[in-house]
Amino acid sequence: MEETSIIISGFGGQGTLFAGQVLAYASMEHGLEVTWIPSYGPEMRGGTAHCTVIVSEEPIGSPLVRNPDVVLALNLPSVDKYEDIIKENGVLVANSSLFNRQITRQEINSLLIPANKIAEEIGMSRLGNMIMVGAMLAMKPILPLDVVKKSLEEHIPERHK
Amino acid sequence: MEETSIIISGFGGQGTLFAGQVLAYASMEHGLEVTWIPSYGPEMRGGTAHCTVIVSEEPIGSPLVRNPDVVLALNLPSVDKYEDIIKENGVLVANSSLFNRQITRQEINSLLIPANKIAEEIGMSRLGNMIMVGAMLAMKPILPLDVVKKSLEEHIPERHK
Amino acid sequence: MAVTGWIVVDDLYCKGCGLCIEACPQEVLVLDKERLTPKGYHPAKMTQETCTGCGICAVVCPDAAITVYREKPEKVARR
Amino acid sequence: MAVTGWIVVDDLYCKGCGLCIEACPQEVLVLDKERLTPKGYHPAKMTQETCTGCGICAVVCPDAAITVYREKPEKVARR
Amino acid sequence: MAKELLKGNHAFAEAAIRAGVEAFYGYPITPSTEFLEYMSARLPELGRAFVQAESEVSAINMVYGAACTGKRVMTASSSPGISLMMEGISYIAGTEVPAVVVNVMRGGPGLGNIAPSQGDYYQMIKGGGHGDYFPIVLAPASVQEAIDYISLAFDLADKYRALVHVVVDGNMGQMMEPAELPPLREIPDKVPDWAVSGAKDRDPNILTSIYIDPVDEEVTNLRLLKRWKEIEKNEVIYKEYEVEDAEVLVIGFGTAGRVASSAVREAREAGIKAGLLRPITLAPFPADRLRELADRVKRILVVEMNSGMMLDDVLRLVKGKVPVEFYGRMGGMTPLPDEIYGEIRRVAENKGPGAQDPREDWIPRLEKVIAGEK
Amino acid sequence: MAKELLKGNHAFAEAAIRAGVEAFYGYPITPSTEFLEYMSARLPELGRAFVQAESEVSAINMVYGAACTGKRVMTASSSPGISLMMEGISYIAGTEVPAVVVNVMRGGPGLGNIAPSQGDYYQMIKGGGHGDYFPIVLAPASVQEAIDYISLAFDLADKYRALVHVVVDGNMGQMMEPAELPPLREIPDKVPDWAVSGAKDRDPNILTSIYIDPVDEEVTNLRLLKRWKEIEKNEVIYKEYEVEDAEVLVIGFGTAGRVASSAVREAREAGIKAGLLRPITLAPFPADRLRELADRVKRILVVEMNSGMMLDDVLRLVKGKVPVEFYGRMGGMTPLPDEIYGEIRRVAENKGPGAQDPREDWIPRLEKVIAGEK
Amino acid sequence: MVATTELIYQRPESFTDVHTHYCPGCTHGVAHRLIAEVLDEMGLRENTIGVAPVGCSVFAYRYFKMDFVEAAHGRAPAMATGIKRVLPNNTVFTYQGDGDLASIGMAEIMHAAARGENISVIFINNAIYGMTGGQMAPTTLPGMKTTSSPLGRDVELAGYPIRMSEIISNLDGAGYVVRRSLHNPANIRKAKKAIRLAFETQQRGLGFSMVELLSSCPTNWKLSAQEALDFIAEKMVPVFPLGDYKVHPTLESLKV
Amino acid sequence: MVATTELIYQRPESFTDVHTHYCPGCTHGVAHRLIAEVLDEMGLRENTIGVAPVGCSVFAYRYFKMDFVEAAHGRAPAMATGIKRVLPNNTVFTYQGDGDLASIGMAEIMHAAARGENISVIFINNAIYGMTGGQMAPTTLPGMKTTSSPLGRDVELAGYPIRMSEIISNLDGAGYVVRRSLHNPANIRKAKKAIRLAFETQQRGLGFSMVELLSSCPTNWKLSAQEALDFIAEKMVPVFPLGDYKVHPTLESLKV
Ligand SMILES: Cc1ncc(C[n+]2csc(CCOP(=O)(O)OP(=O)(O)O)c2C)c(N)n1
Ligand SMILES: Cc1ncc(C[n+]2csc(CCOP(=O)(O)OP(=O)(O)O)c2C)c(N)n1
Ligand code: SF4
Ligand code: SF4
Ligand code: SF4
Ligand code: SF4
Repeated sequence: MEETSIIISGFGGQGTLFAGQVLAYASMEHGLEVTWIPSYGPEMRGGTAHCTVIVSEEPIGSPLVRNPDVVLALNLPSVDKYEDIIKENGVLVANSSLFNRQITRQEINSLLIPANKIAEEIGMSRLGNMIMVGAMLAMKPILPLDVVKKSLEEHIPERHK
Repeated sequence: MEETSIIISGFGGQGTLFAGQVLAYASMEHGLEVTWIPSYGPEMRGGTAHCTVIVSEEPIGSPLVRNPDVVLALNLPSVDKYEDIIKENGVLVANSSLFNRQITRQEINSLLIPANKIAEEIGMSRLGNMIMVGAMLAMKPILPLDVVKKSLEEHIPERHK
Repeated sequence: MAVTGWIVVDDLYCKGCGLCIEACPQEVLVLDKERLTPKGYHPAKMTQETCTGCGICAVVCPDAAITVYREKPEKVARR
Repeated sequence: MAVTGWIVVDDLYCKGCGLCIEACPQEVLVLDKERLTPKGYHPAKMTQETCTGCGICAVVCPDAAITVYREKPEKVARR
Repeated sequence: MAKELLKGNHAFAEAAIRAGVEAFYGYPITPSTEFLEYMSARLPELGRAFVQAESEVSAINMVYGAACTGKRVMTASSSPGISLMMEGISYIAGTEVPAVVVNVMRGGPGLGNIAPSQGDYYQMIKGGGHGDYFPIVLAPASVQEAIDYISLAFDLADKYRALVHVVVDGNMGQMMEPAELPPLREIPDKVPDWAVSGAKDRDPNILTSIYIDPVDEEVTNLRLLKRWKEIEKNEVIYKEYEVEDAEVLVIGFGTAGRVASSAVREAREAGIKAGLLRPITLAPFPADRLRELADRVKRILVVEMNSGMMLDDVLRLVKGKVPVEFYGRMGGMTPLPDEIYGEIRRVAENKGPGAQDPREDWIPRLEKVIAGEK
Repeated sequence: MAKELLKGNHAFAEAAIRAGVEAFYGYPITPSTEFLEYMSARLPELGRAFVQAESEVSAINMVYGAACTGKRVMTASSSPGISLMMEGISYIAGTEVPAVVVNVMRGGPGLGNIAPSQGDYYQMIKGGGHGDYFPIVLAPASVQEAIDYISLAFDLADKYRALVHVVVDGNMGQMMEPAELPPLREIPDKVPDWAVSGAKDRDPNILTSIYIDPVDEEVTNLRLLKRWKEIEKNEVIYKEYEVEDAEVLVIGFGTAGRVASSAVREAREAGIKAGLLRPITLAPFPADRLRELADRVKRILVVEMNSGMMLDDVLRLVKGKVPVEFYGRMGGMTPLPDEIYGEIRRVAENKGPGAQDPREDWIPRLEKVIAGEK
Repeated sequence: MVATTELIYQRPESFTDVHTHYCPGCTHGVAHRLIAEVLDEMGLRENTIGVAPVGCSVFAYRYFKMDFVEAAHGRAPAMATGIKRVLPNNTVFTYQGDGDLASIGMAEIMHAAARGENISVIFINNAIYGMTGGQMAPTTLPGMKTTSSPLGRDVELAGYPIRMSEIISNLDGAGYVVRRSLHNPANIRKAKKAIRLAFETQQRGLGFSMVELLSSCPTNWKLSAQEALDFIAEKMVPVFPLGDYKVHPTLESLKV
Repeated sequence: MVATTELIYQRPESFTDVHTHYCPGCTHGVAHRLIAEVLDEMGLRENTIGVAPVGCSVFAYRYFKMDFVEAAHGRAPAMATGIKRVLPNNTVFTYQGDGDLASIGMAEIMHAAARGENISVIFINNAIYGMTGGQMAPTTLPGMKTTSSPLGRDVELAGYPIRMSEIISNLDGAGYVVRRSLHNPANIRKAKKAIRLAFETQQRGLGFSMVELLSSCPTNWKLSAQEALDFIAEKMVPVFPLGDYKVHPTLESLKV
């Protein structure tokens, strides 16, 4: 498997950074090289937070990417921001709970899932972010699901259990 | 006349810097190039104060000199410090009021005068420094005496008149 | 006749912090859960007619989002 | 018999500032105009025998130049 | 120990702790704040010293004080905070006491922003403080390297009674990577003989940077300079990729150098003979190695996250043997692999002599890039 | 006006007053203190602003404030004080407001001493502050030059909304020379349109150095860089002596350059074809002129009162065309004409290739000199 | 009978139309509003130059419709001094947080007050570093948890809260120094009056003026907007007593 | 009857044999002597680390027979903090002039006191900058002529003298803060007692201690040594009242 670049983006409170960390931990456990880098700065600035995760079998040069292979967009601004820059044949997973518009780019593989709704249904309203990760893995199996599950369980903050 | 370098050195209170300034003013009035540079730093450090005056017909490069043409030594430490570095055939004028030893170097023109004593005799005890300058000019007439007199009168602080 | 007043909350500024709601002595304010401001907040809105136009909500609003009006009875000037 | 004292002024430190002279209640100190210290000051010195060894001079001396002694009468212990 | 997924600033701080740092004095500033926050939790529980100083001016002078005791001490800050430390840094250098200063660089000048940058190269390498002094400057490019070289920083500081700067950019401080931490070192209880500790059964130790007689100061300057020459001989560190047969030599440090390695790989895949020299000691600079390579390669491309600072050192050392070109991003922008790859291609094909100042050709190119990104 | 015998620091201050400085904010430090003392007497009587600040940190930020009003403002200090100004200086540069900073350099690093030095070259020229900025740096070598170039400093500051440093050493601040002061200039009462003065009948003016979005910061950095390139084109100043047929080119600035002129004269008298290039703008450096001369001369000798800082710039520009040698005194020592003359003789006879780092040959020579002076 | 509509309150003239970046419920906004209202009432907008600090209020200049400069962290009083000395007829004020004013800027504020600079200082005491994510401030309460005092401020190691108003009132150059709070309508009204008096002090050349405002930081205190106001009333006021610490005699007579 | 010789006073152990560079009659020397005497009496010489300032006392380390460091101008309290935190069992003191402590070092002294650092500060208030040749200090008296206030300190432009002891006594971290004078034997004795108490404060871990000493600068005041002492008594004491500004309860009971 060659290098895969993933951007996860959403509102401050949606756990985008955490979702990326779960993937990073899982990749490490799975013996892969990985980098995780957030958009940083005073949270209070509000707006969207995002992180970039790069997973690879070789040592990773750039922790940043211009055209990601995969984007998890947890809100509309994120869809607007990233839809156009996803790599050809890349993957876009978008959270349709927070908007209702179509994905215009055709040559990318896009999936709309009502992550918030699903999360509430299974009684874990805070885990919309992980629903998205799951959906992504289904489309692009860069990691075994159970490895990701395991790292989620190990790293989820007490208060969210 | 080519460049003449003069060092005037003595205790803090002896007016060594002022004597140098009088020479500098006079040189300027007389249409010569001149630089005056003091040993600077917190007076309170005590010890000796000295200044270097360079007089010349051409623009002056270095305001400092290693082997001066002329030295006015107002106290013993100054004689000790400068006797050896005066240029060959240079001039040393020393204030014998504050010490009694011979000048060892023979090939320089040295003059011992009891400047303090003379100054007191003529009732200007503060002007020992100028007595020395006068003596120097007698030995090395780089400036007309009256020009120096004039600049002395113009620049002497009120309280010393 | 009781003096009555009303307020206008500007969506551009309101962040739905709720301080006006806590402060209002008439308890006529709530957050509008139906609506989102352009910045993504549920803005404050009036629920009843009993606002006195006292302006306390405006005094506590950190975002100067509230404009307060009051209706005052008045005699018609004679010709 | 009056207690008597004396002081020793160390030329290495004394700067002839004269503060001890002003401070001495017995007025037994002066600057020694005859002598210059290695640093070129006229040091303080005692002029009379009436020093009580009170140590005030040492208290005011900025240069810790003064050592103060006092002579004390004393009975000879019996064998 | 096994690898853990570590956040840059936390890893740097823990690495310092493992290396035996006994005191951290600092002041919060993005993007280095987590460094201080981590220390505020860890050091007290280890019974070591932590003080959130009232300012960076105070912080560096606290460091100065602790350094005089011979204990391992450090501070960490970011660009504006580092500027406030310049007087203290010059004092530390002038007093010849060991200390480690970490600069997590951000965009400047002035308040600028909190994004990653390499714009403090001059300040850190040439001495932003007054007078003649020579800090050792380490520029790691991954969390693991940072861990390793922060330990080294303390060893070098002690070995040469020197000031050691570790410079990283905001990316490094904020990113997470798998890395391995060394075991916790024993803290040696013997005090260096020059340190202050109370003059018991020995003559007093005086630590000062004042040499009021210029003759003494000159001797001191000379001592510092000769020590620096020693350091230049002994302590140069750099990493290389594919330089053996390289025709285009890319030179970059820290994140810029790391990103460049992706671009070099891409270039090789495209059949371009590119290689990378990534200095880890920016001071002492790998001068001899660069001179050797300059005799072999056809062209050099310097990549930085500033307006061309290390570039000056490269130009000085290459002495015009081969054309040197420059590509930089500024103000908190990080160049991406495709940009650098594009530059490598361009340089590989360029047969021109190269401008007197490589920045002259670069400015219009960068303007295009910026326009393109808008 | 006729020549007067003027003391450096006083002349500099009066020159600034004649040039229309409306505010001086500073803090005492030897050897620049007379500058502040003079201002404390003159400015109030002219109804202009003088504040003895609580520190250099505060002083430079007062300067920053006044600079934002578009009025002519300055400070003067010496090495350690300048180090404390580095953050403020970077802010001034980043906000693009005009200001003049005079550094009367003394021996360092650290507290060092109060004797004349040129050890702050890096700090003043390369930017001792954080981030990418480019101060203009003027280095006069006589009281008259200082008077002339301090006036120029204000004009350049206004012309480019730039930070201008004037660097002299302690000798210059303390010496007296005959010199002529210009007449007192009218203070223009029109406010620059970018300055803050109260937003009456216009949109508010905002002056800041924060560009939180790296894209904006990069554009700002680029603007500063391009402005600098303009300055490099327009504002280079230098003096030359006997360079026409020179085989040995001596390069030195300030007092070192001035002393060198005596040595060059001596050398010429002794039949040695020596010449002197004395940069007055250290930044922008007379690069083109140096390149031309490097094509003509046989050897170059750089003379400084530091451990070899301008030397690096010379090496970068000469690109190995001719051997470059170095002679420096440090720590407050001023080289004397005979020393430099001796060096010129030596260099004139030396046919060797010259070391990679000229300082390597110089260190042992300096050690001999020091031993000899003891 | 007809009825007329009376405008009781509207957004001040001295504000721009920009949505602030402050967190919901943060009383930085209230402090901003009061300043704007006072400058409106005194008709000073076009004459005023503001000095923004480094802190959450770093962008204050976006929200006030007047000339503004952005100071280095802690140096606002020095910058304001530099401005006021060359523009004595302009109204100059600084707006500073507690890290800015009481920590890194301690020397600058003390000396501006000692010099009696005719500037007005609005000092936002929220007991924490907001912008950088909640580190300890000199004003942090004993035992209070912050990101740089994770176990709560240990006074043995990290020292005690600094009461700036009390301290600055010791300086002869200070003309008006008071502490107010923003935690409820009554106190907000008092705060506004104080801000008015601070600017009156400057107008009359009575020296340095400072209004310390106890302010909330819901985000870093990890409280709701309303809980944060209660925290001020219950926890902060006891440590930072509200009151007048220095009032120039001329002001006492003043009716505003 | 025989008589025995009693040694009433001799130069303290804690002094070296070096002639000081201070001007004749400068009471820096008295302050030095008192510190040395106290350290002798407490047997602390071998345990003490001194921090010299930048000022006339820059060379203090030449005169004390103990470990010493030389701080940057104004930063002695920060440097002392850095030392004390890693060597808590050593006695650490700073010696600072009024320019050093009250001007450039204002932030460092205030925060060292606020943190309750267990260090002792000897603060020499001579109302002027001695080392640099007599410029105005924050403590310069109104109307007093200095080389940077040639017409006398104009309080309108240059502000008012700062009374550091009063100010620092407001900080909860301070355990002992007093002002004494060196102008006559009685006051010198009181000053010594205060210095003793400052070091006792540190020994007992009672927090920050500072002794402010009114001291003479004959050279820059342009007075004789004795006139300078009279100047302290007549001109300085009224502006800087002698007294105890903060005394930790534990100390009151202490007999020294
Ligand atoms: C020299 C310098 N040091 C540190 C910082 C980082 N910094 C920015 S704001 C701030 C403190 C903010 O706290 P405060 O002043 O209380 O204002 P608030 O954000 O709470 O309103 C710090 C430490 C900086 N920008 N510059
Ligand atoms: C950063 C810095 N600024 C200024 C100076 C110059 N300087 C040395 S001592 C001093 C003030 C001395 O006055 P004070 O602290 O009152 O001590 P005193 O000499 O009166 O004993 C100054 C301004 C310096 N050395 N470093
Ligand atoms: S007080 Fe001390 S220094 Fe002064 S004269 Fe007396 S002994 Fe000498
Ligand atoms: S001990 Fe007392 S009496 Fe004797 S000299 Fe000293 S002060 Fe005078
Ligand atoms: S972080 Fe705190 S102070 Fe800053 S805006 Fe948010 S609530 Fe206000
Ligand atoms: S200058 Fe003043 S303070 Fe300094 S040593 Fe002389 S008298 Fe004392």
